[in-house]
Amino acid sequence: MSVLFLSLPLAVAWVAVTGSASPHNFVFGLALSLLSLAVVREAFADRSPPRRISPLHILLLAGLFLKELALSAWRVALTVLSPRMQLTPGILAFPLTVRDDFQITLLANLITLTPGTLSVDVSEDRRTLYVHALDCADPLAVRRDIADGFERRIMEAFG
Amino acid sequence: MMDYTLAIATALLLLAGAFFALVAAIGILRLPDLYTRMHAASKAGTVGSGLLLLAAGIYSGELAVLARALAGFLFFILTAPVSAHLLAKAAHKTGHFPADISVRDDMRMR
Amino acid sequence: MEVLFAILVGLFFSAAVYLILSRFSIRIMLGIAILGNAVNLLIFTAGRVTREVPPIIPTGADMLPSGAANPLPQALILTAIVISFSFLAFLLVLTYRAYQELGTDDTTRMHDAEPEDRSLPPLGY
Amino acid sequence: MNTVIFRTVAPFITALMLLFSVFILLRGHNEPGGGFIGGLIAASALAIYGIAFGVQAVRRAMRFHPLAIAGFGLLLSCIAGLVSIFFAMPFMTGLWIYPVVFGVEVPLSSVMLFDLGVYLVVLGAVASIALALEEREMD
Amino acid sequence: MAAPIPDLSAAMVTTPVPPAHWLAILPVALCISLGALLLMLRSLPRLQAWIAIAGLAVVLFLDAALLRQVVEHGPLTMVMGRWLPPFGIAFTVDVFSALMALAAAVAALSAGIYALSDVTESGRRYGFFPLLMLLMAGVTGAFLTGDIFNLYVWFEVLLISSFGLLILGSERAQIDGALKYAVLNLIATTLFLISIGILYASFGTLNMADIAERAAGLSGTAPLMTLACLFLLAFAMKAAAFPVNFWLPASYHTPRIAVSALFAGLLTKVGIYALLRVLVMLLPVERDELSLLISVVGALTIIVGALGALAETDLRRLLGYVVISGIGNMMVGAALGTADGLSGAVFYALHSVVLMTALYLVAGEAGRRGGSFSIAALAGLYRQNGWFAAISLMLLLAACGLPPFSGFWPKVLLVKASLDVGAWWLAGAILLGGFLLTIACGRVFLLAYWRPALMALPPVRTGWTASLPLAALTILVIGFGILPEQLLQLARSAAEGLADPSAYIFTVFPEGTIR
Amino acid sequence: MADVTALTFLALCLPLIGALAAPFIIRAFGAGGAWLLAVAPLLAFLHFLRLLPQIADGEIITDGYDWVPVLGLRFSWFLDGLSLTFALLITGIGTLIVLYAGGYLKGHPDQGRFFSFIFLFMGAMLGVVVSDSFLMFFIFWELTSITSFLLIGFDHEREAARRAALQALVVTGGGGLLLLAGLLLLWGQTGVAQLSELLQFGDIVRGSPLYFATLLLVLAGAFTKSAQFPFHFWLPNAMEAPTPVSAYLHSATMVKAGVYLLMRLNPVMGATSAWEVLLPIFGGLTLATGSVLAIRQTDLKLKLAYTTVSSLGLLVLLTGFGSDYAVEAAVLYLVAHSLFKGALFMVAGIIDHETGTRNITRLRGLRKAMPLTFAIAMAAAFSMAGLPPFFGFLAKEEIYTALVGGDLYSILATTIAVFGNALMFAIAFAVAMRPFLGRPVETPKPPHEAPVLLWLGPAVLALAGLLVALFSGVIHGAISSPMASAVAGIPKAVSISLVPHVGLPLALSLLTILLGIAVYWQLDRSRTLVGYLLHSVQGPDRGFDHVIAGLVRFAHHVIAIVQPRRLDVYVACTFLCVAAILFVPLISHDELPLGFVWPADLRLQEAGVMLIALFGLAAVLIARDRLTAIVSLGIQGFAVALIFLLFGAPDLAFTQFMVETLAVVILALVMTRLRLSPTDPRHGARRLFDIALSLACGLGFALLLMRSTDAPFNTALTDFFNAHSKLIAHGANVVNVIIVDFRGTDTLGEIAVVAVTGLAILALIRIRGNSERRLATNDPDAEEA
Amino acid sequence: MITPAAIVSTAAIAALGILCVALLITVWRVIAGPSLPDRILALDMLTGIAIGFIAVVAVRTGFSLYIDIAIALGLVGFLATVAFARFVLSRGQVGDAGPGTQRRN
Ligand code: NA
Ligand code: NA
Repeated sequence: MSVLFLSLPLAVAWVAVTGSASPHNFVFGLALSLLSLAVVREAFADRSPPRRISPLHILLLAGLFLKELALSAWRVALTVLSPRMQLTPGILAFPLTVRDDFQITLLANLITLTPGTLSVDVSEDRRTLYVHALDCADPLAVRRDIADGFERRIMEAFG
Repeated sequence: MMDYTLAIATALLLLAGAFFALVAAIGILRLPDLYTRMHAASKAGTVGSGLLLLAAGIYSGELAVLARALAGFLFFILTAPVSAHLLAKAAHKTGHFPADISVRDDMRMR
Repeated sequence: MEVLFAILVGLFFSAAVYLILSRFSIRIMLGIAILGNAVNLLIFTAGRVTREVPPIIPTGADMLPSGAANPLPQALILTAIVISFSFLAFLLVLTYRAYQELGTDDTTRMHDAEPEDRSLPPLGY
Repeated sequence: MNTVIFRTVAPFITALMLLFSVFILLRGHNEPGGGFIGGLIAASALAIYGIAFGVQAVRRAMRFHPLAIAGFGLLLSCIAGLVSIFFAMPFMTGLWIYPVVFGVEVPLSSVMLFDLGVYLVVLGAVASIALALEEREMD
Repeated sequence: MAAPIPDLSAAMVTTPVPPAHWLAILPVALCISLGALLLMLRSLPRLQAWIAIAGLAVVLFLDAALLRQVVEHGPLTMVMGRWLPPFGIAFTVDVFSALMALAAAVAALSAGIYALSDVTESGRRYGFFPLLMLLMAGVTGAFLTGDIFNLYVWFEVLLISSFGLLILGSERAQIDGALKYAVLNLIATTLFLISIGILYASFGTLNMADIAERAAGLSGTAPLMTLACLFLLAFAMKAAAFPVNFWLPASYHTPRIAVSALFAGLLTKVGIYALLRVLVMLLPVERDELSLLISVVGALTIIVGALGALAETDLRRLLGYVVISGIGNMMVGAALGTADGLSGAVFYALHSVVLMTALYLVAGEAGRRGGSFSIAALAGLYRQNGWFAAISLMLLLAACGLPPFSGFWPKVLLVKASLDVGAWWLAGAILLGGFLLTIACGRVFLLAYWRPALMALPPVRTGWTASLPLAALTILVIGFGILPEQLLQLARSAAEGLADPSAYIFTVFPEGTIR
Repeated sequence: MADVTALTFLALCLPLIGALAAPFIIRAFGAGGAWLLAVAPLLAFLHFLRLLPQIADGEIITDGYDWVPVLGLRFSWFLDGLSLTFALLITGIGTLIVLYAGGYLKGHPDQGRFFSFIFLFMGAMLGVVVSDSFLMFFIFWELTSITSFLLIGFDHEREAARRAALQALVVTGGGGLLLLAGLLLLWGQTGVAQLSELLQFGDIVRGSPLYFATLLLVLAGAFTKSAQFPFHFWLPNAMEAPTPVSAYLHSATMVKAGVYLLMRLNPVMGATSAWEVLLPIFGGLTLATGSVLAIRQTDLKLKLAYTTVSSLGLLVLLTGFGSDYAVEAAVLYLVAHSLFKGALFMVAGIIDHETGTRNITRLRGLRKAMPLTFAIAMAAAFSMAGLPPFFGFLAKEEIYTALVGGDLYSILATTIAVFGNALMFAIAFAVAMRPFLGRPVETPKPPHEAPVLLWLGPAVLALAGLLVALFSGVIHGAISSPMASAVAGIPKAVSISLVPHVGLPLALSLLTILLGIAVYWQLDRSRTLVGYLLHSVQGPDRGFDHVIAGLVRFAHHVIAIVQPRRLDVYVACTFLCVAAILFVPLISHDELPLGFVWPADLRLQEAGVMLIALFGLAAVLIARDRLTAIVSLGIQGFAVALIFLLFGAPDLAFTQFMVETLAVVILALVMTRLRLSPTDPRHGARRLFDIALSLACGLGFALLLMRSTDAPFNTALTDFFNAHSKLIAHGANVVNVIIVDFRGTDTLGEIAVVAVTGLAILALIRIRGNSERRLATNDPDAEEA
Repeated sequence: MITPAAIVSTAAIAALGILCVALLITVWRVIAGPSLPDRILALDMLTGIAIGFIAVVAVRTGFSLYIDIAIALGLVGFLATVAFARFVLSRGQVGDAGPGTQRRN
């Protein structure tokens, strides 16, 4: 089921990449998408699609992400280019609220791309995310930022 | 006029992209340990090459090319954190712990 | 420009030869990888070097504009790259298996095909 | 590499890369790409899948033995060269046909068949190598 | 798209291809196709074997038909994809190519049949027969192609296939031998490729007929002498000439006997083929200048090979040195460059393909019967089976170049050619090599065959998979020894084709073709 | 009358037919099959006998068939007095030997095989003497070596037999190779490849600057085959063969092949000072050596063998002596020797066969038990001793007639001849009388008379020795004179008869007899004396062992040096060759680059990328541990890709990126499993050497590339591809069109390489050493099967 | 008057220059290490900068086809880093020596 669900965006990507929006090309792209998804079908077999998908919140999430990404690149630039780098790095444990694999992954990746934080690992029981932070002087603040930021938005977008 | 807009946008993107790539490189050079260097690579690096791709996409003036450039950008965003995570995890697991200036390491207490 | 390329090619060859002269099969493999690149650059230079214009016929044109790079050496190199990649892959796995079976990557300590204590053949009749 | 993050992302990446490999294969004749690079990308896709889910998963995904795929590709390429025997033309002569599918003229040629063979050979062989190397790990 | 109507005749051969010309490519195409098919049928080892044997038989037939065609109608060219030469790849076959291809098919078929019982189940499952077919594709392609880069490609096909065959079994000695073999051979093919690069830089073309035509005009402007030296070194390595023969004694004795037999028959000969083709046909002026160097190398190779045969205890390694000694003889022929010298080299190559394949099969049987490959341990083979001993003795004598076996004629030609140009020392080296080999082979027969075994060896049945190829090859060795006329004529016409490639060039560029 | 050509061919083939049939006939009839087998040589003998009148009339028969026309080679025969005599001896004695062998090897499990070898030998020997073309002659010459190898080693379970066989093969085969060179030189000098034609070219051959070299080569062949000093040692050892072989090969036929060759070439190469010095010297030395050594022996066969050596020496001496009568003497002695020596060997064989020993000191008084054998022996011994009325007497008279002269040379030769003949006289009776006279002693087997198969042969030969002497006129007309004419190259008429001419020769004969009797009288003491004198002399026979063992040791050392079993040495040698092959012609043929122009318009990014490439190389080179080197490998690969990118090769860059990355991936996958020691340094001199060598190679390639790109470039191919790839081949990417269309065949080969790589790697990983254990759990092929 | 093409061209040259510097710096990190993961990270970074480099060349030459090369490089570069990470994981402890290798999966 989720294979079919995923093949549509792939077919759209095909159309975009090949640069021909003819129906033939779309059908062809769809067929190819199904084929390539068929190869990895096993990985989706035990996975149900998210219960709720909220396009609006996805857009909001994307917007937040782009903003954070730009900001983080800039912050890195500032840090790196400053003559004396003031760093208090460290790895901290972040207790996860999200449970779904997809959500965990999304969260972890978003954290990596945002300022000052980098996902290192998820615990075996999937309850803790280990995050490396450039500024670990106040771990609580970092945890709060993540929980109130991306984690909440993700739960809104993919309930 | 459109030409100039496009050209200036491209030029800016090029310079910004190159700048961020350089920043990432400098970060890799200057930052004290693997984990801090990863910050530079995964953020500035991704943004840098993303912007350069975008510049190429815009400059071509073809929608398909732009689409491809965006697809490429998206792809980096999809993969960069994963590879950073895998490398960091592997390094940590094999005893490459953060440098001494680090203030804490919750993973080590597991 | 060919002169510069020739120097570069020479340096590639030197590096490759130096590595291949090593006793250790892994370094030899690295040398062989570099050797492949050296040869590719050599063929590339052999077809003479031009800048940046790829041998791709632009939409609307029927023939390649002048000033485009020479496509033939590129085609030859493509074949050579693929072949040298294949060989490198095989050699790497061979090195690994040699290490596994013979317990070393030091080729001077590999005496299975050519045993060290070679005795004289019988001298009688 | 039994991490949640990688395992979740890997199938997406694999599917995307496979799609991209077909794209590269098909346009090789006019722009950089072609069977060899397409095959390499496809094999890379499978390698990522394999690192995430293990060798057996890739074998199931491929259905056929990778070397059988490579053999099929080689056969295909050879046949693409040999069909010209029926037209009294030498080996490897490019033959083009333009069938109309649903109103669209689709250029097909023995050359494309040849390139498809290249794609399959590279895919099969490289996948076989990667799988063989991975497999030893569980020995 | 309003493209201008292209002028096809300016780009392509527009006349239909005569069916006979397909013979130039069919052996190669068939080998590849069957190799590919066998790759797909890897899990059916029995069926595989039979397809491979039948395929090789067909290839043998095709090669024979090709030889006949070439002998009757002169060299032929098939331009791949119809593209006008020198733009497309041309397969150009003259008597030399066709002869070598045919001899290769004989060796491959023999080794293939022997492999039916020699190669183990796992060896088959992991690709003996597909590797055999692809090795043959490489060998045949190398012999038949008329394009020098394409020659390189076929070299690589046969090289990688030989790697596969060499390690089949994964024994320690095999892996050690394969490592040395692979590294040194890779250096050799790389040198070949470098030579092609330099050749391309100078000539701008890759078609051998084209190169042959242009070579005279380029001396003086292009570094042809260095180029010729590079080619010489590359092919000398491939052919295992002294002092770059290391890989052969390091590896030939390690794989299954069927594989050793195949290698002994084919691999070094491809090097010799290329040496003759490139140095004699393409760069004759440079070859002439290099003839002293090649002579010295040839003479040393003969002697070192013969000494190696004397020094070795392992029968298979001993035979490896016999191969090397033979290579020296062929090099001498190439160095002389006269009609007798070249035809001697060609004849020797053909003889060596058949003989060395047979001798390795003999070694295999000897090892199977006597339980060892060491002449220190082997004994009693004569008492055990007279026929096998007779065949062995004849083949050993043939290796020494004694009459009435096939090795005699090339030796006569080469000694005569050497004496004709006053190179008495070359003649001396050839004769001395033959003398030392006689001692070595005589000792083998004494120790392994005549010497009584400590305990009488139990009778061992020789299956048809061993006796059929052995008998056939021995008949060839005797046949060409007693009735050499046909083969001598062919060798001579091959030599003439090399020395004067006008017919070769003409098939590629018949008059009126746009250049 | 049947076609003579065909019949002669058949006669030459009869031995071969016999060889093929022998095992079957012996299996069917046992030893009695010898009667049937003897028909083959007998028919050939009769055929040659029928040609005798023609030849006696001075005719020469040359005929044959085309064989190897491309070399101007015919399967052709050349029958004159010389070759016909030999042919008759070979087939005639051959017939008798076959019968003898039938009795001698009765019940031997390999008797059939033995007959095959004997027949093969007979065919080869017949071929030697009738061949007209050089190569055919040589082929048969070597065949006699090979068959004698088989025959000497017939009793292969004894080491001595194996050693003797190898010795014969090595000595005669090696000499044969030199002979081949000699024959090819003759061919080259005269342009003719037939002996019959060569006879016309005597002056050219003798006048050639290569005459002396040719002579030495020919003599090498002849002397080894005919056991001349110092190659004489193999012949006595050849007595390891069964007695029929000794009688046939090593007295009557094969050992005379060398003499035959000298006689055959006498008209062409003879009558020069070299010829007339070398032959008598070696012949004389051989005669003396053989005679002395014969005294020393106790074994009947060995005694005879050494006298054979002497006789061969005498023959060579005569052939080279150059006087008028010498040729005639040689001819007569050759025939006589074949008859008496064959007979005596067979007698020795009979004694051995019937008593179980050949030791002369353990044999006495056999005359009662073996009267017939005694008679035969005495008849043969008379001939050997040169006593009338046997043929040997005629020969000896002629010898002395030939040698006698006033000069020092003749006196020396005569002295040696007398000395040798006297010793042979003594030995003849030592063999023929000693065992039979006196009181019988215990022998391993109780003696009794031999069966007919055994005595028939020697009886016929001994009788022949008498008959030909009695009817010497007929024989001279039919055989001696034609043969002597052939040897001399001019017509000769032999006339000597049993009626002695009083003169110096007769006196010498008497002297010989007296001396011979004296030696016979003191036989045991002479033996002791010779043994004492030669006690510490290292003969060439011992030397043979040293030579072979030394050769093997030497070869072993050489191979240890040239094949040092170390890959790094192999590689270093290879690259030394590379450096040499680059620099020598570059300098000697002035192929260095014409000039050096630094590119003026080098751009920043281009320089930068090249710099990165160099950094990448440096990174790999300086990496202290292999792991770092592996990881650094990617840098230069990427840099090369970027270079391709900047210089208009996107396809290359694309492929290079992919391949480089995948290579690194495979490296990583592989290295995951290796536990490498952390460092692997290169030290000191080795490091300097490696650096110098690698720099030299790099510089060489750079210079070569500069030079080859100096010249203007032929763009014909490139122009063609650029013009046609879109219009005709329907592709805009010219590189790809070349790959899949213009040069698609390359790509076909290339993907074959890729496919094979997959297979080879799979085999490499899956198959495990000797046990061939495969993965039990996760081998997917287990399911497929 | 500066043409649009000149603007882009200048910017592209500048970008190429900067990228070259970035590449060199990254190369330095590959060489200097000190640890294996450091080198791998630098290699990954090298791929990233190469992607940017390709994009700039695409702009300079006007051949958009280069973008696909960049994309493909991104895809395969990811594979390389994953493989290396795996290598680190199974290969061993700090210092790359000793038997301390936890064989995972
Ligand atoms: Na490469
Ligand atoms: Na390709």
